[in-house]
Amino acid sequence: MTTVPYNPDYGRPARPTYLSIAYRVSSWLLTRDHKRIAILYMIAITLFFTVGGVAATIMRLSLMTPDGRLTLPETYNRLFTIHGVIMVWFFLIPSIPAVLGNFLVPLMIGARDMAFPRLNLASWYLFVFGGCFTISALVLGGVDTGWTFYTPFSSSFSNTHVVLTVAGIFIAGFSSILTGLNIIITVNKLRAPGMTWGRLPLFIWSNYATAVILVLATPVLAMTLALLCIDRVFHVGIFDPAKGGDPLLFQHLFWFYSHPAVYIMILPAMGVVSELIPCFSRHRVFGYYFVAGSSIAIAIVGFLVWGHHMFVAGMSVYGGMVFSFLSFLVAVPSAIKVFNWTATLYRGSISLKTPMLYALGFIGLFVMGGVTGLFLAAIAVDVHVTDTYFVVAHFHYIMVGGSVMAYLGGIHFWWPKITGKLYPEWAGRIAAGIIFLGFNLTFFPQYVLGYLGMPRRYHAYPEEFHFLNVLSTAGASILAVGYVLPLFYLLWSLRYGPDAGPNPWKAMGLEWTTSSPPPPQNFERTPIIREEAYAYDRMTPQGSDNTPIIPLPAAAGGARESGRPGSRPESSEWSDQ
Amino acid sequence: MSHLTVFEHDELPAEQFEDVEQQRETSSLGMWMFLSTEVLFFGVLFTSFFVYRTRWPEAFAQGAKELKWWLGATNTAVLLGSSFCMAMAVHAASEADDRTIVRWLWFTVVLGTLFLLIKGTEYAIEWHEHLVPHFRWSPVAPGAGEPRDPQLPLFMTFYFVMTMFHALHMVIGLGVLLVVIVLARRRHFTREYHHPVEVVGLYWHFVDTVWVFLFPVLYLLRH
Amino acid sequence: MSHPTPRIYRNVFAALMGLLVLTVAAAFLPFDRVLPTPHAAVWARRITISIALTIAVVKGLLILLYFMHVRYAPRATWAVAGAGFLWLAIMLALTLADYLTRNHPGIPNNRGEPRYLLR
Amino acid sequence: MAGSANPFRLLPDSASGIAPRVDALTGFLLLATGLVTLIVLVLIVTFVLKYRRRSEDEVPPATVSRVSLEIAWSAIPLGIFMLMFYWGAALYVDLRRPARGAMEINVTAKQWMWKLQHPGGQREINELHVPVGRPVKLVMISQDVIHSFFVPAFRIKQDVLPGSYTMQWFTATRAGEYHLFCAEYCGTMHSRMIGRVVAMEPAAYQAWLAGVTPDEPPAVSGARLFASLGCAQCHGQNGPTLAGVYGSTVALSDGSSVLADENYVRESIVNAPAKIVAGFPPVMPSYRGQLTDEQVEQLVAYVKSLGAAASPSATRPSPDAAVPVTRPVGAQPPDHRPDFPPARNATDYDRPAGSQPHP
Repeated sequence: MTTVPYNPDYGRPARPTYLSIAYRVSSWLLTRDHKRIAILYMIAITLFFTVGGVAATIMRLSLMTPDGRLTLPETYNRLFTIHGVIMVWFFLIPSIPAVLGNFLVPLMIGARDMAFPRLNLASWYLFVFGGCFTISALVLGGVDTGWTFYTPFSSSFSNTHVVLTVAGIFIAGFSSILTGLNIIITVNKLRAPGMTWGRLPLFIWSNYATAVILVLATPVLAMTLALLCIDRVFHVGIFDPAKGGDPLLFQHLFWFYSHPAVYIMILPAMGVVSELIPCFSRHRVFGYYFVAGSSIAIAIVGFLVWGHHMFVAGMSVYGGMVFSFLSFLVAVPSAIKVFNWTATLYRGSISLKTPMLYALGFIGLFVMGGVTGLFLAAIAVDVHVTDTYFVVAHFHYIMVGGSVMAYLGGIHFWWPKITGKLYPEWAGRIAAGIIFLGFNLTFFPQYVLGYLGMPRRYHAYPEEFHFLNVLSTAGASILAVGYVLPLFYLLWSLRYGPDAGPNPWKAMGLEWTTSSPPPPQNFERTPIIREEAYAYDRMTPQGSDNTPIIPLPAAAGGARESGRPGSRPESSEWSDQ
Repeated sequence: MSHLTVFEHDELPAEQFEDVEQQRETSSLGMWMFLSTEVLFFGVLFTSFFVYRTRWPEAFAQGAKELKWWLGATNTAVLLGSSFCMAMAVHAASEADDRTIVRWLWFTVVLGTLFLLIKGTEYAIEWHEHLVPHFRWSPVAPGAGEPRDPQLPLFMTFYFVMTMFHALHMVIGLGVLLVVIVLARRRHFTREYHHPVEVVGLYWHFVDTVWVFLFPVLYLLRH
Repeated sequence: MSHPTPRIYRNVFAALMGLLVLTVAAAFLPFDRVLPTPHAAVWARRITISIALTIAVVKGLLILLYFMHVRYAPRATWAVAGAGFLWLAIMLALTLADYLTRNHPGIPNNRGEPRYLLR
Repeated sequence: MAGSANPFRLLPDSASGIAPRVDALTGFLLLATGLVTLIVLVLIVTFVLKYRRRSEDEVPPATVSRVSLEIAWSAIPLGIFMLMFYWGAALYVDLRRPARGAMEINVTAKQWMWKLQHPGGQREINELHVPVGRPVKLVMISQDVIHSFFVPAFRIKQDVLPGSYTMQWFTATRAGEYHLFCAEYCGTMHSRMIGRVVAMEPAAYQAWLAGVTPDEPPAVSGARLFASLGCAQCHGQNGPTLAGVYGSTVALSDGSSVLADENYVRESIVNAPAKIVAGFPPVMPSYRGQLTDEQVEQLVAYVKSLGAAASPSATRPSPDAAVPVTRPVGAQPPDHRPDFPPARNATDYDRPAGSQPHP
């Protein structure tokens, strides 16, 4: 006699999920559900990624010839500026915190929603409103100052749409502050009972550290850009040396934000990898407290090191040494993380599904990107390689090789939870392979170009750099193909993909204990957590019929003990929203 | 939870909170996070001010002498007074005594407006004395006064940027205070549920703290 | 007690007013004429700025602790309030570290000669 | 560009004294980080192959987190990083401390061209001829935006700021023609703002120097300007004497002491009230806006030619601010420092020739 496994939903009408609860456009544009806001963000940043990617492709094509015949110098300058601005502020910074973070933070800590859902929606509208400013600046003629807006070029000499672009970034900055504020308050205040700080998944730890940076660094950028606009419009000489100002002050204030900003881009990626590695090696993370602690350490020490962008800019010798010393300190937590991931793989049962391919690709590329950071921290080498393609290769290895790979890995890993559908595994693996190959072919030659001395932001270059640039352009075309593939098969899976059960990867974590896609209020009953974050070693062998391999936390049945007076009575039926 | 009207008072906290106490703590922590961003927002101005003060000490000392310290002092007193009234309003809110809440809030708004008026007259005096860089500036004090330091426009730029950003925050604060007065008049607050008044109080006290630092840095560093 | 009483508010307000008068008075002390050292102007500048800033910090703390109830708030509020000002201190310290050591004659080497580093 | 045609080279030419030392540090960094990267990649590949998942229900043994291992792989990298920091910083100090008697060349960066002037007055556009083996110090200023003087073969780079002089120095060791790039984005033709640095044997350099019709040396035109502007009235008698001031340490009226380099002289001319010498009333008018950068450079050259201290470190730091310190080189040091041997000539304080750290 076949035993029918107990199915809590047997006999009840299919529960509506956060997708099937309402279909009107206003239910999407006026939603306060963190899951829908995450999807709105995903759509917005995919569009911005396309714009930035097109700009990058044209740049690479123009660099195929030493004299850059494809584009005029003015066009090339506008291309690399808009590529930088869009990719940094409108793709990388919101990519993981706003998409995966918004979707997963409440799910992973057992909350119903973010602490301030209305602010969360306002954050998306600010993001799109800021994006409109920047895209309108691009359409009206672009801006040619580089994404760093160095004065006095941006404040007195550039006659392009600087103020319009800067206004767009100023507004998008508030969107970042609101996202960061939401994540911090949610993790502080809305954790399910039993979810102590030591049991938080590492994705939450890294998004918490990122949120701290988002909240504490972005206002400095907002005011710095405001001062730039005041100086540009009224010529009062805040940064204009002819009137007593100092261009270096702008660089100090800009990099005080922009270096922590690169940690905003990489920390959530580390969080995603800290989730993927344990799941696909079925191992508890090696040294949980050290990996969590290193996220916080990166967030704090990251604020002390901005001077290494200005070693040759005219800073004093002693100032340079102070920043060089601190820059070497900030490299230690990243090293700890990489060693801990590698140790997690030891004696695990590793399955190379697509998310794991992206995670392993991340470790490889992040290590190569990170160690070249040491070259840039040693001042004597930095004098030679700063402002060359060595720096371009360094930050692309970390941002594209690290952050974008981890973002794609996270999208593939949580796609069943977000959409309830499984994507075709073979297509995912091919795309991951193409991206890894194309990426290395694009950016490794740029390390050599950089040490040979080819400066960055050059529209035309001497003849001897020609071969390596052609190699890099070839790699860029492969990378472009690699990025387009996931778009197709993921959208295809929406319609034709098989239904994914609550836990297709047999992963640990609160988000896998609820149905996929989850109901509007995330959990039928607020779960109670009784064990550590990655209890893979307590998994029980399970039948093959896809029933959840892990014992459901007692939440499924347990009532809440600690109901405080005036607290919400347990609402068994969900509320329409 | 479909709120029928925006201000409909209900015992239940917003649907994502366990209970009212948690919602109160969360909203004040949220406001404190926002105030930290404001600290850094003004911090950039203070950092730039001190950097340029180390480069041009004489110009910044002469600038401090140009400003009317007694106007600044009265403004500080006015703002401290309004902060005191705000604190009394928050205390009254915790006792759910609607009439006194409205009375103290009105005092706060009046003192806040007085601050802006005094600031306005100060700007008018500076406009009259040709001290506004880029718009109306003369290298020599009007009426055959002694020549001004070539770097004085830089000091005046920081004076105007810092005080105008502060005034902007004052105006926002006054607007929110008026909303809270409307709420209080409709007996919206109870002994448990009065955290909107507290949150606005936090914001108002912070704006006062910014001025507490702005006043000595701009007006009193006369050497 | 979880909340300060009106009496505490009145005392704090009086203290703030007193400190206001104190800081204005301190700004007019003639340090540059009184100090014995030949560089009176510089020391006067340093003393007035330190007095003005300490009094401002004391006033700010009074407002923070009593008017904004930080003294009676949970530890999380202390951390958040402290973080803002700590990060401001980081920005000030490291930026001025660069500006104050520019054109510095340099740490003398073992024979007492300054190193004369370029900028 | 000699030897640069072949596209498969990995290292640029090494043609300055500092270049081999920078390449040595880069080599060490490459070795250390390459080793660690290799170890991590090999470990990952072996783990993935050795412990691949056999069956869907396989539950591997639990990981045991060992704190000792954690401490090890954070302390050891920290130690290696400190070594890298020290090596980089030490090399940086040598990069920023010019050798004695360097030949000073005025560089002016303008939007999308380099203008250079030799001490003898010869002017060059986008080209710099330097003798091999002789230290060359570049005194650079920009007339509009921030540029950056970058010669890959010499491993030197320094941003050129519009408001004040920035300086860098090098010693060419191999004759040849090398690239000169502008490394800081400066506008539309940023990629056209390039040139070449020609290092020549001293004999060939002298021949080239003779062949160029020199302009009036900056010091001479500076002297003419000095007289015409009436600077001599103050700086002749009661004002601070300018003989031997360049390169010495000047005590200012606010008690701090500053090295009298080009920036100090420029600052005193353009923003006069900024740095007043101790013991003198602040009466010097500010010439900002009245002098072009060219004229300021000539005045600076003139001040330098007034019996400049043989080397920046020739005169000792001023022991007491009350006594005006601007005295000619070699003058008797104040007697209350008996332990310090009196300097009879400028080179007394130079390091013995042998120990000269040949950069």
